[in-house]
Amino acid sequence: MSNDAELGLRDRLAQLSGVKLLRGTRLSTELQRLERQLERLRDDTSDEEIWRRVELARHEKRPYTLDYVERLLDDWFELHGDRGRMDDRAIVAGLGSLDGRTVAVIGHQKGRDLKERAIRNFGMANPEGYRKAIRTMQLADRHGFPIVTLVDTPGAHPGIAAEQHGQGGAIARSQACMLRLGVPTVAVVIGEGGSGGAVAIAVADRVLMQENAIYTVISPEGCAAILWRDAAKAKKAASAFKPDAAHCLELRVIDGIVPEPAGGAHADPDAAAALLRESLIAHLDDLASLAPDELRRSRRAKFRSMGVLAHV
Amino acid sequence: MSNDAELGLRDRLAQLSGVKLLRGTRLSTELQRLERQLERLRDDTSDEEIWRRVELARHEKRPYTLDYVERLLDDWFELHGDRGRMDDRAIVAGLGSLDGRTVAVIGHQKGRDLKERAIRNFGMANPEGYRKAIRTMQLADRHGFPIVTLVDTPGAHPGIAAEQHGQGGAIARSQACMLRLGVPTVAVVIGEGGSGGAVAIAVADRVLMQENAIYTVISPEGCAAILWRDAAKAKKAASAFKPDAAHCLELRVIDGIVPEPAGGAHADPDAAAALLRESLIAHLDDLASLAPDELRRSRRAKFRSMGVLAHV
Amino acid sequence: MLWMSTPPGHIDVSIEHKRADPARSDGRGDHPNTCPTCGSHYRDEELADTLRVCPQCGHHFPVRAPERIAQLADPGTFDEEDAELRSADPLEFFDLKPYVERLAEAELRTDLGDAILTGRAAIDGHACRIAAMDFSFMGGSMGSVVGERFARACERSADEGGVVVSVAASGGARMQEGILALMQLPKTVAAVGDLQDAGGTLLSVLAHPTTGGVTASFASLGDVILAEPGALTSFAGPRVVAQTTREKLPDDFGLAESNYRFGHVDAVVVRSELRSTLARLLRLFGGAR
Amino acid sequence: MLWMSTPPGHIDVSIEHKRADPARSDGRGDHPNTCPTCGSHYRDEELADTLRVCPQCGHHFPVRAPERIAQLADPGTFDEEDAELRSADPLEFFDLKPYVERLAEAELRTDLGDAILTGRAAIDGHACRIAAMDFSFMGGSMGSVVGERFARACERSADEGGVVVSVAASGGARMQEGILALMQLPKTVAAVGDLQDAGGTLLSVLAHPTTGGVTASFASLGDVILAEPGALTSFAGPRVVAQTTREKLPDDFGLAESNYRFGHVDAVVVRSELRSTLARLLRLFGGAR
Ligand SMILES: [Zn+2]
Ligand SMILES: [Zn+2]
Repeated sequence: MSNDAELGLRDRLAQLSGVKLLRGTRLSTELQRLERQLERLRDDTSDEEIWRRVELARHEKRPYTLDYVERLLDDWFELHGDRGRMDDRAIVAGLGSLDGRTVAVIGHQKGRDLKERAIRNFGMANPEGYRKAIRTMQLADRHGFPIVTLVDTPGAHPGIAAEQHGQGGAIARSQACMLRLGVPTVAVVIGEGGSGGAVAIAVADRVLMQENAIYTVISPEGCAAILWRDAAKAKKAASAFKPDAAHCLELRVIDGIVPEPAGGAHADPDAAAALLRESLIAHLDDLASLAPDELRRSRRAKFRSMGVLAHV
Repeated sequence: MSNDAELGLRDRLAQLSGVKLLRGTRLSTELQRLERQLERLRDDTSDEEIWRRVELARHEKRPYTLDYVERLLDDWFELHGDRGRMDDRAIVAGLGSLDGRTVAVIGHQKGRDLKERAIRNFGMANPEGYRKAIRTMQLADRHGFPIVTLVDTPGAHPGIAAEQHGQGGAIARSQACMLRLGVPTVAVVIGEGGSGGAVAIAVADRVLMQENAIYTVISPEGCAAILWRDAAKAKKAASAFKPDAAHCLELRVIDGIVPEPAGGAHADPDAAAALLRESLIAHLDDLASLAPDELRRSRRAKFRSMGVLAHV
Repeated sequence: MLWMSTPPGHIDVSIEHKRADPARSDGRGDHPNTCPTCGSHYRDEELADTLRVCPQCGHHFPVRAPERIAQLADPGTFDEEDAELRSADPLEFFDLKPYVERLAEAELRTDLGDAILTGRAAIDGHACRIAAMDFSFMGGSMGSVVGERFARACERSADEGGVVVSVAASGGARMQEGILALMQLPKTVAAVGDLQDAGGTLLSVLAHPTTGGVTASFASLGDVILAEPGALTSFAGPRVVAQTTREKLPDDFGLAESNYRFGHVDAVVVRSELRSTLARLLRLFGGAR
Repeated sequence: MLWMSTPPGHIDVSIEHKRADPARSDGRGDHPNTCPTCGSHYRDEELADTLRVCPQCGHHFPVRAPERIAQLADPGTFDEEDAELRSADPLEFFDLKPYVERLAEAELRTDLGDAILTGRAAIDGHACRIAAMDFSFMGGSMGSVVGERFARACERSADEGGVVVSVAASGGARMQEGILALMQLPKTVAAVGDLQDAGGTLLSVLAHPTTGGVTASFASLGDVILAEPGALTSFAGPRVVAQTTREKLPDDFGLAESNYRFGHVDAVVVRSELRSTLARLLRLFGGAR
């Protein structure tokens, strides 16, 4: 990994060590996690390792948004509809109680069997799904509810009606909405973080990835089809653009990695949910003291600074 | 007319007389107008008179929104679309320059000939039209542009898709939007102010009616069909619910009456536009000094107070 | 069918139920306690015991405002407010009979001062205000008193950052108050705005029927919108739409289930779960940190 | 056709033009100066004189960024900013050739540092900033430099409450920068947010083609959105949509005219009126009292 990224992580470790005693167990867990992450990053992720994560991220038994919702939240109430044209089932939105605090949860939802896959459109949302997300965020903002988003989509649905109803604009406005919120927001990529359809709900104060999640500008297959005119070269594409969590952390696109049980989240969904819960609560606690303006300002500044530049 | 309404008008006259010298010609014109209005109100409006106004309000040659736009505004730029599903041609929205200041104009638009009537759907908007209005108001609010709405509709379109796309919710949200704006707003009923479809864009700091406009909770025909099971009794219905400007002013539902040339606005559209212009500028000047919070507060208070109550 | 005809091209804000006769106030069956779906007949106490849901087929019968409050509020917690308000007759409106006479008759028949009942209450221990409409008072139409009572409920709750639970059942704006009835739309919208801007919450329940001006104002502005199964919840009524468009309407036109599918309603909640659902929402909306 | 195939169910953010060869950069005809609609052929000066619009049929040819600015800005007023920024290669990306090599080639071929040119200018006497994209630089793809130049243009304008005129022409996010390219979406959205919250204005012009990540970020957030006739302005490309849905696409799928009809574009403006339209909007957005 780059020296900068390592230095950055070391910085954060040092900071966390310094305040550990003030915050108790949660921060020490966070500390251990970052140490583990640093450990992993030191062994540069191999091509095989990256592809294994792509496969795990798409594993058909991987827990989906509602699998976490039922394990994490009390008093879940699902909100439906964009108040305009439909209820897009590829995105789930609702309110629930996490560790005693009301949060809004918004997440892509894939289907487990054929029928549900059709209903959920494979987790590929239409503009109406993003509009449901937007209205849920505005509701949460008005009431001071923190927002948790769970990202798991191959991408926004490429359909005729989707374009006619403004897919691009809906994705843009969902990001604009997130960048205007005055409540704490945490986004977690729990599976596939596919392109615009993913980032639409991932513009958060803290962006995390589960250990075996991927976050991509284009699917490996799509990339391979364009660059090598051969979708079968997806593995090669994946190693070229490095969609795994470690590399996303190195590029400072994400703020942390949520560990999974051995073998991946699907091997033990309860354990995966417990690890996710711990991480969410730590980050929400961390953000709880910040004023709305400060949240907004620093969230914008974070995304404003993304990218790597050279000069002539 | 009621003593209260007369007293109210006298109050306003007295106030205006007092400040006349400070504000010059515009206010003295306003003063003359109110005096004329008072004069008219003294002769109680007859049933025949009310029906004549219903007919004038719906006159097929009556100037429509775009007829005023072209006479009142420089640099007109029409905004199109709700950014969601369609551009509803029954509502026109845009920016223009009125007397040197940029304003947003939103108005229902009827068609003059058969073809345009179909395109404009007789001025009956779908939810997408109200969503176009909402986004235009938000745009104006962000930029500090005052908003002028011109109301001229038999009512919101009663269609299958209109209901499926949320007609009621769109009308409610358009009102909620208007009640949240921090910019001056003036609404003028220039023809038919038909029910929910009209009030959707008429929740303004100043609500005016042209002399021969009507403002109704239900069309006279609809009212007659329900009460007497005979739509032909529309004239009787109109005299029962009194949709004319004088009675709306008496009930304090509107803030003033915009005079029309002799014979009605259609007899001399240029003169009608000049009178409308004068009135708009006077009211916008009046409102220009108020801070956003004050505008919002007093606008809400005005509508909050509407209605007549008894007690036991 | 619920809706009166109006000439095509003219809009009916759907003032009053065709069968406003209270003995037929469900508008569907021959007798108020005969299920219009399956034909079963019940004694009144039987239906009261099942929250006025048909035990055979699940049909949801209309619920009067006092009974609705009894179904939802913790026993003994309801404390009515603004009971003294009555409609005036600013237009001296007269159709087949004078408006003041209609008002007096409705009050005698329903024992309500107008088509809405408002007050403090608790639901599963959570303090809130309830605003329940009553379709049997002039078709649940919204005039100055409905608007005022609803607005006051919002204002008082806004002062406390509290929750208003509204249960709508209305044919729309009250024609007999003319343009002032229309003005109850922005009036109630302003009240909801003040409530929500102060951090308060509107939980909106749509019962059969919620149409016209109520759909086009406060009922559509709930932070959460629930609807009862089979409830007609549209702006224009089916007959007006059919006559204007001359198209065959879908079977579920304007019904809660359709509005759920089209994204306007968060949940269609059977009456037996309405209280627990509201209780859950009251816990959630009280739970921001 | 413009779009590469991808397997159904997978999304292509439409990185690069199939025919990115600059000699065919319009992607429609055999020769860049042959009209793909009517077949007329022109000398380059002829097209430059008609703003690159076919005098025979009105087809709008692509316009390179420097020429676009020359068409819009008052002579001599354009003052480029952030010219020194270049893309780095954080992923050490390598497909058929290394990304750094592609960048160098593109710069040599186009004489541009990246796919966008930004700076101060005046249009009809009104000061503003222009951000014009160039499709001939790697398909107008958006990487860190496009995002950064655009964001800086917004920031500088925000300080003055000013106007940014953006002319988009892009295949989407730049694959070779991986996830950092995707992050240019929220980055530019944040910049537009700062601009608009400060009272500034984004006038967004969509030229052929504006797709993928640019459509899903700043280009869709204009206070006003204009599009050129016939411009493809979609999120997903037609071929991806056709392959995924296996449906026949409408003839005007994703085109400016279609997006106007569906409510996403305020006006489709012919190139000869683009400058005067922008001038009018600059007058209007400078005219609040
Ligand atoms: Zn039954
Ligand atoms: Zn040609």
